[in-house]
Amino acid sequence: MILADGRLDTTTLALDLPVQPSHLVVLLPAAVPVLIILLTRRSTQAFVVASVLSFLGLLAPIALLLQHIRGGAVAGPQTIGELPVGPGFSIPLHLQVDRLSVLVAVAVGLVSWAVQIFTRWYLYSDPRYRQFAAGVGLFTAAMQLVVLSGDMLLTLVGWELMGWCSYLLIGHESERPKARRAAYKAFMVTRIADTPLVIGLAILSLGAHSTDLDAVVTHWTHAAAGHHTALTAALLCLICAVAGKSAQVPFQDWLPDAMEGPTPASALIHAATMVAAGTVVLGKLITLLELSDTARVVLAIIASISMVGAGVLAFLQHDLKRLLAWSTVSQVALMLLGLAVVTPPEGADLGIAHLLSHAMFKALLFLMIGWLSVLVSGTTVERLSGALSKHPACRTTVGIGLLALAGVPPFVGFFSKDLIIDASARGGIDGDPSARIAFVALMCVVLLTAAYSMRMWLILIHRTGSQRVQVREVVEDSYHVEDVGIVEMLVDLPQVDQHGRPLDHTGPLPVEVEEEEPVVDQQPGGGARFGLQLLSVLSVVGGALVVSPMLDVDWQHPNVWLIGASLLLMGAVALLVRMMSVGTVYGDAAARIPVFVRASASRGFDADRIYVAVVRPVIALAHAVTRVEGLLDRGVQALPVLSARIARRTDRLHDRRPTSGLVAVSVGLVVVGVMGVVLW
Amino acid sequence: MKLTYDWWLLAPVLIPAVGSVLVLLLDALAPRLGRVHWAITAVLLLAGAAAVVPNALPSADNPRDTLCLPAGTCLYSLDHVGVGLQLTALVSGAVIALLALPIRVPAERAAVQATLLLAATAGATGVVAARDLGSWLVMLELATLPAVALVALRARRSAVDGALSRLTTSLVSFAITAMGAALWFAATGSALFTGDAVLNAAHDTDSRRILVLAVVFIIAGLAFKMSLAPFHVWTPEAFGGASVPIGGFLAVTSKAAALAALLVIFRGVTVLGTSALAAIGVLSAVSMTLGNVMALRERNALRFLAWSTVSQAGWVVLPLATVSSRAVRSAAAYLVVYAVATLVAFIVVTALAHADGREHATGLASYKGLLRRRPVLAVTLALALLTLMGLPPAVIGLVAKVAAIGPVAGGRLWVLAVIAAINAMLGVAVYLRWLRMLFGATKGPDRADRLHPVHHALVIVGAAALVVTSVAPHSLLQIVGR
Amino acid sequence: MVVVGLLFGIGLYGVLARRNSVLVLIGVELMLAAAGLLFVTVGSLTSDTMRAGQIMTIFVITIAAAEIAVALGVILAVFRARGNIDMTQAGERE
Amino acid sequence: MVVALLVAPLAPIVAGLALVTGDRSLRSVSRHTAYIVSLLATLASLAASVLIAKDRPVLDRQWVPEIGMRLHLAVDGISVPLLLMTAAIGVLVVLHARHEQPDGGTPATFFGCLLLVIGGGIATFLVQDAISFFLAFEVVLVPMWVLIGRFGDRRDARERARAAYTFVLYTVLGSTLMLIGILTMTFAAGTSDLAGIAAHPLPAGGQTVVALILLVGLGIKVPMWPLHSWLPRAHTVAPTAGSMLLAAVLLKMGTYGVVRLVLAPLPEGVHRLAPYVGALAVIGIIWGGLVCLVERSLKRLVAWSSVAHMGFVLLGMMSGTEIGLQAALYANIAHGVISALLFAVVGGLKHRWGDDDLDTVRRSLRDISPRLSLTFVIGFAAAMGLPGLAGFWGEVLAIFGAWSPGAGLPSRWFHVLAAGASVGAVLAAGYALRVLWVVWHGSAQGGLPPKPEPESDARGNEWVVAAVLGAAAIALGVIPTVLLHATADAVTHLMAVAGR
Repeated sequence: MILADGRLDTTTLALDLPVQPSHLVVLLPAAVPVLIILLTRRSTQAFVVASVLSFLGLLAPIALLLQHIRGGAVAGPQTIGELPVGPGFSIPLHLQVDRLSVLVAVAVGLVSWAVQIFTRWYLYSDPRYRQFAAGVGLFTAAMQLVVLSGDMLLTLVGWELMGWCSYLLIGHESERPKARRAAYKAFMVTRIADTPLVIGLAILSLGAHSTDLDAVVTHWTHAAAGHHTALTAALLCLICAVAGKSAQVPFQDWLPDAMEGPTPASALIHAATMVAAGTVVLGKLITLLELSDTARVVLAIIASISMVGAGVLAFLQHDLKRLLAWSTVSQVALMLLGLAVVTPPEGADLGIAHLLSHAMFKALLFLMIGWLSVLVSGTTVERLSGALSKHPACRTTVGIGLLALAGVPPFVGFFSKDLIIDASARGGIDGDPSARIAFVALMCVVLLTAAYSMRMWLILIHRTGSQRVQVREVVEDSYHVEDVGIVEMLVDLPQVDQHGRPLDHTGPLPVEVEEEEPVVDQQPGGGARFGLQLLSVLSVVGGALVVSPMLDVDWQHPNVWLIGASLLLMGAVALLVRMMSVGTVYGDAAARIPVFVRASASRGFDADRIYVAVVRPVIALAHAVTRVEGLLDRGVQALPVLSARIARRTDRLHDRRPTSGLVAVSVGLVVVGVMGVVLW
Repeated sequence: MKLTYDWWLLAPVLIPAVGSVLVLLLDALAPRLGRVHWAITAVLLLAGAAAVVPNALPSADNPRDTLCLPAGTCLYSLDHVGVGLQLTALVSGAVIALLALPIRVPAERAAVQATLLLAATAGATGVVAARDLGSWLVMLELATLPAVALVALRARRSAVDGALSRLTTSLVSFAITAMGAALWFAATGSALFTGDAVLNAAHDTDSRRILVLAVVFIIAGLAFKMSLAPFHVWTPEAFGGASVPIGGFLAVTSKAAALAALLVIFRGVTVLGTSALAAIGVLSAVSMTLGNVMALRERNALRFLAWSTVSQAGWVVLPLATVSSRAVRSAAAYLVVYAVATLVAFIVVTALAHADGREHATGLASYKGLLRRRPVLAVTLALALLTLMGLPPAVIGLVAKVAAIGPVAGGRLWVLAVIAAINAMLGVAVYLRWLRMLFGATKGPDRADRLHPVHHALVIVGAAALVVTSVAPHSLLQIVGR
Repeated sequence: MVVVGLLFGIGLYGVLARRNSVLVLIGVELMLAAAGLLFVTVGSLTSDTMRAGQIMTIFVITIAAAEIAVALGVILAVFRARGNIDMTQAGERE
Repeated sequence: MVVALLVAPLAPIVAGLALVTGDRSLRSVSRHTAYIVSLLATLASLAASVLIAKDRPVLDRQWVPEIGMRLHLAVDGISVPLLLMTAAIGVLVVLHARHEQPDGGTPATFFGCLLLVIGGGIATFLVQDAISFFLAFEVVLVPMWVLIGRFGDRRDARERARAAYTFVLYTVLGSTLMLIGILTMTFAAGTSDLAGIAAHPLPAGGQTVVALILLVGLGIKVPMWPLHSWLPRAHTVAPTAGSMLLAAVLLKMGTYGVVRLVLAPLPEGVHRLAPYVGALAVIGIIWGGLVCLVERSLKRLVAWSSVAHMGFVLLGMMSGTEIGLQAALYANIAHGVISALLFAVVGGLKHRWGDDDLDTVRRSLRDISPRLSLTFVIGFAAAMGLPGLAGFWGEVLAIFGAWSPGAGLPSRWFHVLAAGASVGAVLAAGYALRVLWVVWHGSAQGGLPPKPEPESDARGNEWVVAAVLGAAAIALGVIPTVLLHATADAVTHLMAVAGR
């Protein structure tokens, strides 16, 4: 019909309609929750809605991409019109379509589509599938909004919405206190980190008298010389918020806990949406970031610390899903470094490039681990050990994912990571402090990544383990699983079989299992599998992206020596891990590490305690305030009593004698007289 | 010397005065007529009110003078405010008479009471327009003394005590007033309340001082009659002691008289500064607060009303703390509204007292569940209380409050204004106590005797009056002129 | 003037200090007398056409007489009601 | 058209009076009749309000010349949204009252009082004359007192009476102070017309005092921080419908009064007081948030959250900028919708649970009653200022406005205030999530989610009310431009007048 009224310019694909593809990118996912809540009552209907819309939601950014390539895309389409808040200030609330944002949008669409389809199988018999699907849709919409927004406030909208959606998804299984707490923690930590965000945005946009991104950037690039401190302050505020959303130090701890959520949710959060948002936003403001060295150094330090620390933690995790979570932390830190070390000519492309590649392989890995966890009903080492050797179907995809994660050429992870390393190396040689910090950290993290990827792989293919775990009760129902902390499990390893690790979502309930054994959905539906294969293919060949004109990164002359050295080191580390793993029960290399280290590692080195310690005084303050309030209120309530007492007092004066009346009269006379004379 | 007479103008004063004599004669001729006297009284007073009406017409020139000396100064001048006050006094007197009508008293006493009532009303009517010291004093006392006698004429001990306390204080206050008058005379050297005399006095310092002293004395004396704190002590006694209608008389008619007297002085004083007026402000603040606080814990309905009159008196004189003709009008307006509301309250109380027996009507607790037993009475009483509170739906009360605070706020007397605000709050607390009784479960035996038809009619009329004035406040306020 | 002040003071004192109602009345009388005296003196000092001073005095005295009449009546009632005329005991048995 | 001006306020008031007096004194009115009558009345006034909003008629004639009170009814951009909201909420409240009618009095009395409050609110937003504004302000008092004192929570009679008293006395004090301020300005300006008052400002010195008096008086109604202690009591005790009205209508009268009587006519005074009032507002925000973190009674908690939200409104007004004022007006409406929604839902829960104690362990609401839980979540998400819902724009823009205060205001101090406000926003998230954690997720342990129990879920009127309010909250959040455009011109004009 669009063709019918000839509004479509076939050469540039320019579309002369009020609704642009850029709008659809946001609107289609947003329509998912609306339609699901309004129309559907049963899971199947919900699935139809979700799958269709999310597929369209994938097509829309692709269309946008084509448009952009052909040059027919509208640069800044309006959304709901400008907010009238007076002459001195403009809030256009428009979108912004540029190279990078389009790319990211495509990635987001892809991941969310895969997740939507996979979820149906994963949450097959979940009574709350509808809510979950709706949540995923909203989540995607929010992320797309952040990606495409060309307005500070609009970014804020998407930003906060994502936090909320993460709350919904993580708390999906709200029957388990652990899930409730994880959800609460995730939202609160990010929200607290966002406190400065509004202020930062206020500084930036009020300075520019507009919340339009371009206006802000241009204004500050000119005014930077004058108001350097203001700019730095604003950027630091933003960086704080970013650190919160991307789970960087010191806000890192919410992300591993978020593993309480169903695995598809984790895939969505980690791969494309929430944690990556920080990179996107900073990428939009990269020009300002380059202006303030302080901000960049701070960013570099934060990123480096969390990168290395997360790598170590990842290696020590006993729960492979948490391992992936920590690896996400370190990978996101990598992206941020990619932004921190940039040197003026090249923009945010490094970070974005890694964002894209990370999106692909991390989504792949999470979905696979979800698949496996359903098969072996658990994500701990005990459960997953030898899973691949039992289910060879998954072997290749998982392998691809891990190789990409480790950054082995020619997988996508290699290119994006290597580019960042090159840049930091170059920057370090030029004497950029942040680049120096980054380079050291990067070197460590390359090795760490190799180590934990290798470890995970070894665990998964561990043969003896697979025999050991042959006997296993049928898929359990997580609603009857009580939460048992990792630590307890670690302490009593022997009775592995009746440990109560909650698996992350149930297949069919035991009853159904009875009639249809072996479980029907040993593997997801065709769509889901196709999605997985697509992801894996992309993570193989995705590296080609850097060559494409979409990203202008300096890939022509890589630093060959550097690459070679790092590859050698990675190989060495891999060997080391292999040797460590030999002869352990589950082929877990980390088993060599003393238990208490692993225990505290699986608690994320007790960062949680610190959070609690931070919160406690606030609660104490609240109690104090309530007490004061009580006093205040009692004071108010005491007034009537007081007046009654006064009345009683005065009543004594009025003993019903005439003489007292006379006394009063004379007193009054005197009073009045005095007043009359004095006030004369 | 030669005086001009305008009988129509004097009629409102003369009718009751003559009437009192008539009633006495009648009683002498045909004793034991009982309540006929009351009927006559009411008719006479209403006639007086009717005689006032022509002056109230906007067409009437203002002020209207009579008893003019050749020199041109008049001893009797009546302006719109005066008209309003006269109407209030007369109508309230009439209503009181009607209220007293069905209550059985020893027949020989009825005549006396009726006489006294008429006399007092005549005084109240006269003092409004008096413009020279002599008639002013006489009229004032004419308005006061009979009231004392009225209280005294109940043979109940409480009444005697009330009468005694009221008597003694009234004597003293009269003495003070007289002294004040004398001083005034000494200061101004003329017996007229004219501005120029005051001005002459104000120029010379020591006469000025005397003048201030005079004003102070007079205010003190009048404060007693308005039962402003701290001259209020007699009030609860008298109210508690007197029969219910007489309480109403004290609350309304004599207050009108006192305010009228005060206004007469006030007109004279306005030309010199705010010294004495600050005194008025303080008095009003004190009595507002005291009255409210005391009423907060009063359990007897009559004494409750007594205290409420004390605080309301404070509201009445509140505007007078500022010097302006607007203040005079506002005070009068508030008084009129107050009079209507209080009268209605007294009507209801009397009706109940007459129907359910006095003790049963004077305890606040006995009003529990009145809404269930006698909805009409309850609604009427509620309206009256709301008017005194100054809360909608009784718009008229709110308007009155606005009128009272207006000059104060206009004069930027912040302290006084804030005190007034606090007292508005206290007042609401006070009257809500009673209002709450009306709702809620009924207590005790539900002995609903029939109301006397007169009372019933009066209740209806009162309710109607409140409703009408609430819908169109203008109709009531215009009688004090604009 | 001095006399006036003196009379008034004495009267007030009498009113306040005395317990016997009659004496209180006398005190009031004194005060009124003071007022009257003041009127007369001022009236004689200032020569006005209406002889206001004297007239006022007469007024005052008349009213005073009326007051006293009522007062005595009341006091009589009190006496009847309660064997004495001691004001401080009034209202104690309420 | 002028008829509409009269119908809008009078239809509910007359009907209400008729119900209150007609009941018992003539013949007792059945519950159904009362419901139908009030529904018709509110619908009529809603229609009238829509007409008024469409083509702005004006009615201006003499009423009580003695006190210079005119009958001047008209609307402008600032009052139109409030007017429409009040009328709409009125209809919803009547619907809800049909569903949940507390005992303690006859239905007719209950509906009558509701109608009176609604009518008073509408009148307040219609009148353009300061003194009749005061009159309309007072109209709501007595009915609200009856609503709280008689139809309130049946469990504790003493607490009920005390709450009712506290409410009335506080409010009377506030409104009388307001009256003083009004009369002063009227006296100075020679007219009691709002525009006229704004046109003849007082000298600067007097302005401060008058502004102080007015702000204290209106601050009680808003409520501003140290003067708020009547609010939680009243809300906790009041019946659901009463709470909805209290939050959605009465509080708005306070803020509206601030705009009309303080911001417009007393620029200098406001300018001098703004830093202090702003500080109080921020204290209120944080104070309310903190109390909510540990409050046990759910209704109380919602009440406290309104204290915090009104803090945002005040802050926006005090920032002295157009963006701040816009934000304040927006947050005003938003709070009306949100709190009405919350009270409707929470009242329903209290009705079902018998109490509203958060410490009792319950199954998760999301499983037991999906509809309630949906609206519940929307309400609290909006309360914490989540974007896409009503609360967001007001709060963010208020912070923006506070960060760049109007000319001459101490900008450093206002920076501090803005930071405090954003901390308050985090607190809001804290308590909202706490409530969701306990109620929506359910504090009960483990087990399969039970099948939804239809009888425990919202049905009929209750569901309609909750759904409409929830939809309104979302609509406001998604399309803020409509409302902002409605107020924009009036705000610009006001700033121009005040800026002279």
